[in-house]
Parts: sequence; C-alpha cells; structure tokens
Amino acid sequence: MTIELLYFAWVRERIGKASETVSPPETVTTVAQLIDWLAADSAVHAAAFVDRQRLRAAVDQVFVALDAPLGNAREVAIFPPVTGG
Amino acid sequence: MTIELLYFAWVRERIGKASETVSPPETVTTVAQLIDWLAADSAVHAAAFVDRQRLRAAVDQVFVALDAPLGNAREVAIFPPVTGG
Amino acid sequence: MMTVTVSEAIIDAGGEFAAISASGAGGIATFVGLVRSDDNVATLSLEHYPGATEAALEALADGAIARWDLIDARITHRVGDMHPGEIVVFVGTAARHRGAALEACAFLIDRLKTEAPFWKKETRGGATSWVEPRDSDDAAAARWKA
Amino acid sequence: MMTVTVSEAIIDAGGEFAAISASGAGGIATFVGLVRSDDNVATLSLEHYPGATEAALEALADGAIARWDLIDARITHRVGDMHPGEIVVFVGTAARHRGAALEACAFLIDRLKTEAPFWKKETRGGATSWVEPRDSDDAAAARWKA
Repeated sequence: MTIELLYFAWVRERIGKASETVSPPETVTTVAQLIDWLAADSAVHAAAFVDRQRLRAAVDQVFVALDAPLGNAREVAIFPPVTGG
Repeated sequence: MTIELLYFAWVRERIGKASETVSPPETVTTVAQLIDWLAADSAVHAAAFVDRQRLRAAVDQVFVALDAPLGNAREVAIFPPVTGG
Repeated sequence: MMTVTVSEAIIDAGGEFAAISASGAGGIATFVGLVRSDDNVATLSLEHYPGATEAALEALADGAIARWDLIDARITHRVGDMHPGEIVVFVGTAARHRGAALEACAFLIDRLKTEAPFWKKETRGGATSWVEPRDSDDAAAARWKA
Repeated sequence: MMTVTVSEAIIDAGGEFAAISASGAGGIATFVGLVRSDDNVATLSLEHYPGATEAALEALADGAIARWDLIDARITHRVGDMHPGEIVVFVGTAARHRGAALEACAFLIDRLKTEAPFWKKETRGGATSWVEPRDSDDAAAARWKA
C-alpha cells in the first residue's frame, strides 16, 4: 500500500516536510498504527508525534479519530487541532 | 393642565390629525382616563380608541401602560403596537 | 462608542459596514433588514415618533454595550417611503470576540422590533394597510430578558 | 445558492456584503473576523489543507442552507500572511426572516472555527508561535448539535 502523507502547522515544521510518500506493511491498518510505524524508524517523527493527544488526522480528506481504519487510503493527513476563523 | 397629544400610524389616520393640544379636568389622572375623556366628547376619537387592547402610549416620550399616571405630563402619545425594524 | 441615526436617506450598506469595521475590533457582526423583493410590496412606508425613536435606539445600544462590553455599536434606521431591495435597517456591533458581537447584534434587532416606535405601512396591488405586530417578534425580544 | 472562497487575496468587505445582499432576501446577517489591532500581533499567518478546506466549508454551508432554509450563504476565508485590521473571514447569510439569517450566521462561524482545517501562527515582538485551540471554540460549536 502506498500512502501520500501530508503534515500541517507545527507537525509539518517538526517533521521538516509538508508531504512524503510511504509504503507501510499490511500489519498497519489504522491511523494510530501508521503513526507508531513512522515513529519507530525516525527520531524526528517520534519527536513530532510524541503527544498523541495533540494530533488529529484525515483519511482521504475526511476527518477521523486516530483509531480509524486506513482502508485503501491514498492520502493521510496528520496535524494539530484546528485554530481557524 | 395643558397636554400636547400626539397620534401615530392608524390612530393618527382615524383621528385625522397628528397632534392636538387639550386641557383635561383635574379628575383625569391616568392615560386611560385621558382616552375616556377624549372619546366621551368626540365620535371620531371614540371610534379611533374603540379597541383599547390595540392602543399603546408614551408619557413625555417614556412608554407606559394605559393605567399609568399622567403626573405633570406635557406630551402624551397614543399609537398602535410598534412594527418597526 | 455608539452611532444612532434615523433618517429618510437611502442607507449605504458599504458605508455603514466600513464605519463599524473601523473600530479595530476582532469581530464585527451586522444585520441588514431589506424590503423583500418576493413579497409583492410596491412601497413600504415607515412612520416613527421623532425624538422618542432616537432615545429608544440609544437606550438599546447603551444596554448592549454594557452587557457585552462592545467596542462599538451602530444602528441606522430609515423612515419614509422605500421600495423592494432597499435597506430598512442596519445594525452593526464590534467586539473583541465573536460571541459578544453576534449576540449583541441579534439582541439589538430583536429588541428594536418591539421597543422602538416605528410603524410600517405596506402598499401592494394598490391597497395600503398597516402591518400588524407579530407574536414572534415579542417572543424573540423576550428571550433576552434573562 | 452558496459561494465558498479560500484565497490569499485581501478580502473586500464591501464587495462581499454587496454579493450577499443581491439575493433579494429580507434579512442579511454577516460576521467579519479581523486581525485585532489591540493584540500586538504584527503578522497572522494562516495555513490550510487545500481541497479539504473548501470541502469542509461547503459542507457547513450546505448544512446551514438546509437547516435554516437560507436563500444564500457566503463564506470567504483568507489564508497566508495578514496584518492588523485586515479581514480573516467573512460569513454572510440571507434568509426571508431575520431569525434564520442570524442563527445560521452564528452557526457557520462557530462551526468553521472547529471543523475547517485552518491553523493560525502569530508573530509578536519578533517571536512566532502557533495559536493553541480554545475550549470556548469547542463549546460554541457544540451548542449547535441539538
């Protein structure tokens, strides 16, 4: 499975890029597992994702909880709570 | 006591004038008594004031109930419920 | 700050909006009431009680400024004859935060409908009649008593 | 009818107002959020999630149009760098009656704050920081669940 990852706001700044393409193993089936998998191999990702309470996500542009299934997601976005308007 | 009376909207139209100056006797001490006194001498006023439920009043530009005292009122306005805005 | 105007002049929404926006506030709420175009009204005539009207509107604005700590409030009301699409009333509120601006704006227009001495007469199809007061206006005004 | 715009262009309040007023409706409510002048913010930067932002705003507008039977709704949101006194967001609603316009306008700005993917960064005194989410925004958005 190939996923386009998007990062916004301070998640983007801490990771140091706005997007990347990853191919997680089939055992990664939820957003939370994707975050764990990214953090396991990269100190930079681990630092950006250290406080899971402050992370929000969208799968194919639909806002979801972190335990939501990835399904056949093509685009996953990880970001802080929104502060717009 | 000399009072400047003001009429608005359909009260004004039915009475046929926007204002008049009257000198009611001292026994007239409330707005309601003033209305009764006006209606007693004039069929036109009586017709305009026939439905007291649909009348509102202000004494010296302060909105009051019909049983409010006139005090030393200089200006009394009689009109239908407001429909502005 | 507060500006209350009652006049026969056509209301320029852009100018009103610019005036209330000039306060440096973070949130501006406005309400504009227009003569509806879908209602077969040819002419709407607004009569008012000169002097008492301005005093009533100023009292409403004073109350809103105190209750919601507004930076600015603006009420501009037209009187006389007007036509579909023309503005009857502009209400604008400026506050540091949006909740205050939005609530105060709704308060002012709800209360204005029941407390300011304006009377509407409509001409449609050649027939003219005074607009009857609406119970829903009393209900809307009453919810701000708390 | 509905118009949703997300852009780096400066928002012209007069133009926005004219657009929402052109609907022939009896009541127009608007809310404008500006970069506050009293807050020592030199620059406010708004980041967003292109595509998802527009979809979120359109979904909000659709919901408001259905719930309050609006004639028109308009959301214009700026992104990028902006300065004190400049407009961040314009929300306008047009309805036959004022209650619907006022409530729908408050609904849209409350929900927009919690459901649309925008992030604010402030620069003051040379220091830059991301704005933290406010509990009061969640509370304001939640009151529309009923």
